[in-house]
Amino acid sequence: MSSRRPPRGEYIETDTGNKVARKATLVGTQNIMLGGKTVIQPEVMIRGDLIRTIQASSQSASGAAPNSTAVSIGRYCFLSRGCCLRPPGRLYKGAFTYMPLRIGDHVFVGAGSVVQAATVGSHVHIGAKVAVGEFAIIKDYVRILDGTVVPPNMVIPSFSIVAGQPARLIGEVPEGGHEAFELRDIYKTVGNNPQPAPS
Amino acid sequence: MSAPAGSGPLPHRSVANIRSPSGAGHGHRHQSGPSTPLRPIPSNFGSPSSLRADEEMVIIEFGTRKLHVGFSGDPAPRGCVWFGPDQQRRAGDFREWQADYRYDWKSAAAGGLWGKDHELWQYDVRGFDLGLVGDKLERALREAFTKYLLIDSRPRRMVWILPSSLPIPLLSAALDSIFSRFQPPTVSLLSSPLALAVGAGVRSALVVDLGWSETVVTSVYEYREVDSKRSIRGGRMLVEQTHNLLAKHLPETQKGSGDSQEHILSFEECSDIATRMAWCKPRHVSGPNPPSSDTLATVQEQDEVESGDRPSSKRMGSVAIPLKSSPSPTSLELPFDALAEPCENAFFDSQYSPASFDDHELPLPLLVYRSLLQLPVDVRSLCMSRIIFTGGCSNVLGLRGRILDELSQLVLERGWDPVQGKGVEQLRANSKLKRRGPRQAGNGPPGAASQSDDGDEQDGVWHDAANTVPEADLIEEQLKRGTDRRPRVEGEMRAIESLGAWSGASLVTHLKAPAIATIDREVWLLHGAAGASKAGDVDHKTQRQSLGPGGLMRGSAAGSAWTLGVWGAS
Amino acid sequence: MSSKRHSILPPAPAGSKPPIHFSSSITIADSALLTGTHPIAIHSESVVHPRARLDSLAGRITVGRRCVVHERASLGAVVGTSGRITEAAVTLGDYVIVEVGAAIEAGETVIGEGTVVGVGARVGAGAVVGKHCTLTPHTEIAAGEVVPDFTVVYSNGMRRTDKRGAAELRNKGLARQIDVLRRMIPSNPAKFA
Amino acid sequence: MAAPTPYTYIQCPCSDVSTLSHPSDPNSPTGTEADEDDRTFDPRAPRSNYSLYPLEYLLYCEDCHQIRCPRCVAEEIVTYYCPNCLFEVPSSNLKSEGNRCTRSCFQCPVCIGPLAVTSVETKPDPRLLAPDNIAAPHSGPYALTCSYCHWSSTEVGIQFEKPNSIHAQLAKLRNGGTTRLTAKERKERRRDPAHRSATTEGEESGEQEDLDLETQFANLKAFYQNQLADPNSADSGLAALGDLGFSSPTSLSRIMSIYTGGSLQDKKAKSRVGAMREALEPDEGLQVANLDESAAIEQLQSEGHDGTACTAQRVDQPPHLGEEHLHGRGRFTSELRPIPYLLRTKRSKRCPICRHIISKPEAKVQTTRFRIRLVAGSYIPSIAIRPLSLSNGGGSASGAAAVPGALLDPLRPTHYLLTFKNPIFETIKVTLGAPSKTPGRFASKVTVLCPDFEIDANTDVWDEALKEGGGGGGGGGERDRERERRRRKREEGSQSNNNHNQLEVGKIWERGRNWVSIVVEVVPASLRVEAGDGPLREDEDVLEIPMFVRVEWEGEAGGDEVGSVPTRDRDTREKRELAYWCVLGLGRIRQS
Repeated sequence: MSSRRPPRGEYIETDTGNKVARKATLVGTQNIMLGGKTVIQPEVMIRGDLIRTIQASSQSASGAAPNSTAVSIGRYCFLSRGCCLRPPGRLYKGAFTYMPLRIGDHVFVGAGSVVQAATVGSHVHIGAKVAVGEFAIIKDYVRILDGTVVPPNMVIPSFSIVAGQPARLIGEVPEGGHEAFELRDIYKTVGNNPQPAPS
Repeated sequence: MSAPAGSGPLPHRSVANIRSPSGAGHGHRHQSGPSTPLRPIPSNFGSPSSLRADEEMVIIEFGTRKLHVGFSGDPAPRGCVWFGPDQQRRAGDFREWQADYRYDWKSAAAGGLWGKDHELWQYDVRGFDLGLVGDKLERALREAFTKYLLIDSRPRRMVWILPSSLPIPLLSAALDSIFSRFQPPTVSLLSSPLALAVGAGVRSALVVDLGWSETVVTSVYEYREVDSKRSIRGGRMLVEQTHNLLAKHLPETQKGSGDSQEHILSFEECSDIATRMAWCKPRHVSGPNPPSSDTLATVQEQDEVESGDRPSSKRMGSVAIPLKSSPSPTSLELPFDALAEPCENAFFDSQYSPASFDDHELPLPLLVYRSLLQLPVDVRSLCMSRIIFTGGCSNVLGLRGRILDELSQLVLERGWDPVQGKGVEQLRANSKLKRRGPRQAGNGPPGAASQSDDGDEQDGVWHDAANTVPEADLIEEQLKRGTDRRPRVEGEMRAIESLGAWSGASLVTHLKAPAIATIDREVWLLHGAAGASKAGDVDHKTQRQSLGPGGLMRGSAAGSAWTLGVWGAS
Repeated sequence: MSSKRHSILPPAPAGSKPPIHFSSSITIADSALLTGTHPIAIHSESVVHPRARLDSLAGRITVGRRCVVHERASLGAVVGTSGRITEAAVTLGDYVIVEVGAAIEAGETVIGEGTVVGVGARVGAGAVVGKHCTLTPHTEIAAGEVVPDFTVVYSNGMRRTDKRGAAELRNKGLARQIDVLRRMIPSNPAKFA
Repeated sequence: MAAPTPYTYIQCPCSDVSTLSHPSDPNSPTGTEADEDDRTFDPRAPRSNYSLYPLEYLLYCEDCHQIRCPRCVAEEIVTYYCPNCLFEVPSSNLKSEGNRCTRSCFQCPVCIGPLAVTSVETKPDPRLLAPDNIAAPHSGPYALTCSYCHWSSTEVGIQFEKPNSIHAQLAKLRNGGTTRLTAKERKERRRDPAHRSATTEGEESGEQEDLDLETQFANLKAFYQNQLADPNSADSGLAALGDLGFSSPTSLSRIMSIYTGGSLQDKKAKSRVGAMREALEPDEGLQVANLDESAAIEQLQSEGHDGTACTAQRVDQPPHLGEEHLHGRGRFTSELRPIPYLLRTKRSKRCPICRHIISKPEAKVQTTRFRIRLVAGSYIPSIAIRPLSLSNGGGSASGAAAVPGALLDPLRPTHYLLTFKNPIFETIKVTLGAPSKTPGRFASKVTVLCPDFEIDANTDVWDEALKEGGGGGGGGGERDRERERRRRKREEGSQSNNNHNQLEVGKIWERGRNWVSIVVEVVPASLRVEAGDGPLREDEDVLEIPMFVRVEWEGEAGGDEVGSVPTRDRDTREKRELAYWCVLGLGRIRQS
């Protein structure tokens, strides 16, 4: 991580309140957008280098192009230890290209999960050891239980609870369950001077 | 959760409003005037199309292991909900989906409960929590409503298709739960054999229901259940047998504790294998061509003959069956023939002499034969050529053919009775004589039913067959004079396909014929099963008569005579 | 669970730089980890993503032509019972994709041509996976197991045969993907020499 | 999820056995007291699983001041939509088109994953090729392929000309690719006499295919209808209808006549009988069964176990109208068909008693907002459970319990901290009642040290939340202060617990703005199974405490309107009370 701050503590805390673990691997940081107040735990990996190549013959692979965002993450997201975010790739008009991965606010990604979705909405809980296949579309208020394999191109509508290999709808998020997706509190529990979780 | 909730949110759902327009509605639909008060039928299901539009009738077919649910008028149910352990968990309990979760079937199966958690109910209601039946039913129905029917909880009239042998405590438990939780204005009860007959387009039939907990043979004559016999040889036994087969072939190392009672494999796995792999050998033929072929050839494809005497030697080779629930996962190599054993043991037990069986465990061919034997001649001749196989086990490959085959063999060996026997011979000998079939069989002997009911053998029937009443002919004449002069198929052994009880009921309700019994929500909540005019003490015929009022009942105020139909009797 | 072992990779014996045989046309991120003592061979046009781990401690590692080894995939990760097998190689045929966090344990383990080892899947020591197989994410192939060609392993170990016959096309697609990756991933073979 | 402890479940009063119209049979095999008297409620009685809900599943009616659970709300459907293409489906379509997506959304019959339309010509790997580009260069034929298990509709011999409106195309296709006539086409076919004779010949040669379900149903329906409307019928169709009707007195009398010498016979009955006859041929819906399944048996032998569909796959299959009447339909994997996505719904919920809406989502499929959402969580106190570590005497035991998820030692007294948080803006009085011994086979001792207490109103936290500028949980700063306070307390506790001043009966452990913590002492039972009874059942090792909670407070008279912020001005007060059973799952007991 490139940061001017004097190294102190396990996390680098940016001006926008992001807490990025020093042990996290962010490749191609210039193509990774963080919305703020997002926690990135150690051993998290984000592949910002896999940017969109519009033309097969395009030279924009340098990634210098300003508009080329590979991974964008909203506010109050929580990327647990060892998870991996990477843009999905596919053949397009005969050529291979990666497409950006967009993640909304209050998205929790469990430990050891791999996310290659096209979009992940807001208030989404992705459990531990989940594999989200390429170009999956996950809407808001979705809960993905641990160990789920979301197949490529799957669309998961709002308020779904999915699980299984491959993922299938196993329930709906009840009306009273919306607040549980809030990640403000857990945001406070990590960082260089963490506070204990509220009971 | 109580009455105020149920009392229809929408005024037009109230009984009075439904009934009065309905009469008119029919007036329009059929160019004749409104029906005489004597004929209450339309008021039962009839409702102005306007009303139908916004409120379909929900038809539910009850099975021991699953519910079929859909709308009246559809050719098939919209959804099917199975009962299982996963359904019996608390809301929000998704453990079954956790990677590390393994359903502990052994503890669930302990105490002879192997597979019981996949059943809605057991017919033996002793020491059985009826409230639980209600709960299971409610949850299953909710799932069906939200997942398949996509309807909300506004009150809808329901039609239930039930096995006619359903014990009344179970029925009333079900009614309690549904009436208090779903507020259907009415629930109409239909017996599955009748629905099946309608679903096959016949008025009489011999319904062989190869069900889960038992096999029931019901003879339906002119839309009436004349007689019904049952045997415990059903799906459960088949699965048990499958388990025993697999357990037998497991290597010793896998057997675990020598306790023969306890199961080595999970019910889920065994039932899965049973439905996938179980098949039934054709009757192994001794001597010349099975005469059955001749009987059937007239109606059926010649294949029947082949299936009759195909050399079973062809069945070689073995099948690999993966087992996960065994102590250590393994794959079992079984000779293909072995997979026919469970079916053999469960339904035939041919190694024992017919005499050695109790009435409740008759092998199926014998069961069918007996029930045919007990029928009066005319009824029998109709039924034997309208055999409907249904129930889960009718899917076992070859089973239906085998049963029919053995049945015809039995008939050949024993005949119905001397005279009838000859008649059959002649029929076989000379196809021209077939014309005689109908007329002869048509002669309904009086009192045959009563005779046949007290299970006494050919003798009784034979006597009746002798003195036939001419008057019965009139009906046949009527038939002849009717639109269609083709005679009814009679006296031949013949199996026909039914759309199934659910579709049959869908037809019935669509045609707005009355159900056997219709129960009003208010009345039920007031009186419960006690409110029904007990038909228990009266025999079939008079009981059916009591259905007249039964038909009326819906319109009538609380307290008037109404019944639970056949179920009242059990 | 496979995922357990790939989330906490076994520590690589420090220091030892394995002898390498790289084709000139390969792409290997310099954050890839190559450890062990036995030789590591990577054939033409194959791509090794950042943080991929190739550990030849137990035996030689051979990566065929036009393979893609994704980040955190681990080839030849030392098995619990390491040392038991004297020569414990890992061999990938051509056009093999080893997805993110997949682990292929050492021990004469073979992955056939055109096979995809899904995200977080684990192939046990000495397993032989046939050609054009698909191991869906989190699949476990037990040590020594043999998976016939064109097998799809899905939903916790269920198996079926891939009847699409899309091998050609897939390989073409893979080639295109590699074209792109070569431009994206700064390659630094020299580092490992 | 229930698996990880601790957890809290609440029983909606509507499911209280005593309130149900007909209480269940007392001598249930489970032998629980639950049914005998509804005072102590057994969470392990099989019925309990149907009445217990996590707090978030419960709603609340502000007018009846009562909890509402999924079982006791009246639902109304707001929107129908396809979960795959997220298109809204007008309710009118449901009657005609049925309950599944009729566009091109299908699930894999093998693995239930989503199917993508791909061109067969250049069989592309779905993994590399997204569905939205198939339209691009190459043209048909197309197939449905699964990007997870790589199943392809070509495996069952199904291909499509067009990449869109697959549903319509599929309806005309049988597995194996043979086209199937729609009901309409069949009719025309039948009318055409030449064709008819052809088919009859066909029948002789046995090649005439059986009716498929749909057609048989249509034929039967038509047959019955024109039987009923038959002009020869002496009486109106209705009468004949009556005859079709089981149990109609007339048909009954006729039947009687056969058995009782026709005393009841009347002319009309007979004439009507004439009107109704049976279906006699396929066109009328009669289908003679072909019992020869030898072919299928051969197939079963050749294809073996792998060639057959497993239970789950068969269950997921939609009803098979297209196929001819075939027993054991969908037995082979070659008979599986792509599964059109079942539609889903958005539902609003009403209180069944007062008919007020208590939950109403916005109609648009894509929005997640709710117009009304009265969740129980904002009306009844939440209960948080935390093991309490006291390093006294058996410190090791309770210390172990302090680690969440750790096993409880049998017969080792352990303490738990129950924290009740008051969500409403009035002070509430809470009264707890718990049996001294948990019901069920393994009775653990339970002592609630402080069974009744008051919790202050929620007001301050609300302001905090507003400052925080966020809906939902909010109140961070407040929480921190509480946490500080609690940590301090804990320290004090651990120091001063030699003279148990914290564990005094009747004393609450600690209190905050709108919350109170009390201590519960449990002595877990030993799980030793007696020789007689069966093995340990699933979850029988979880220590579950049934607890009866009574909440009393004073609120404004008259139900305050839609939710969140009730008016502070307190004019007329009225006493309110809410009482319900809940279940506290503390943890699993170590099996000796």
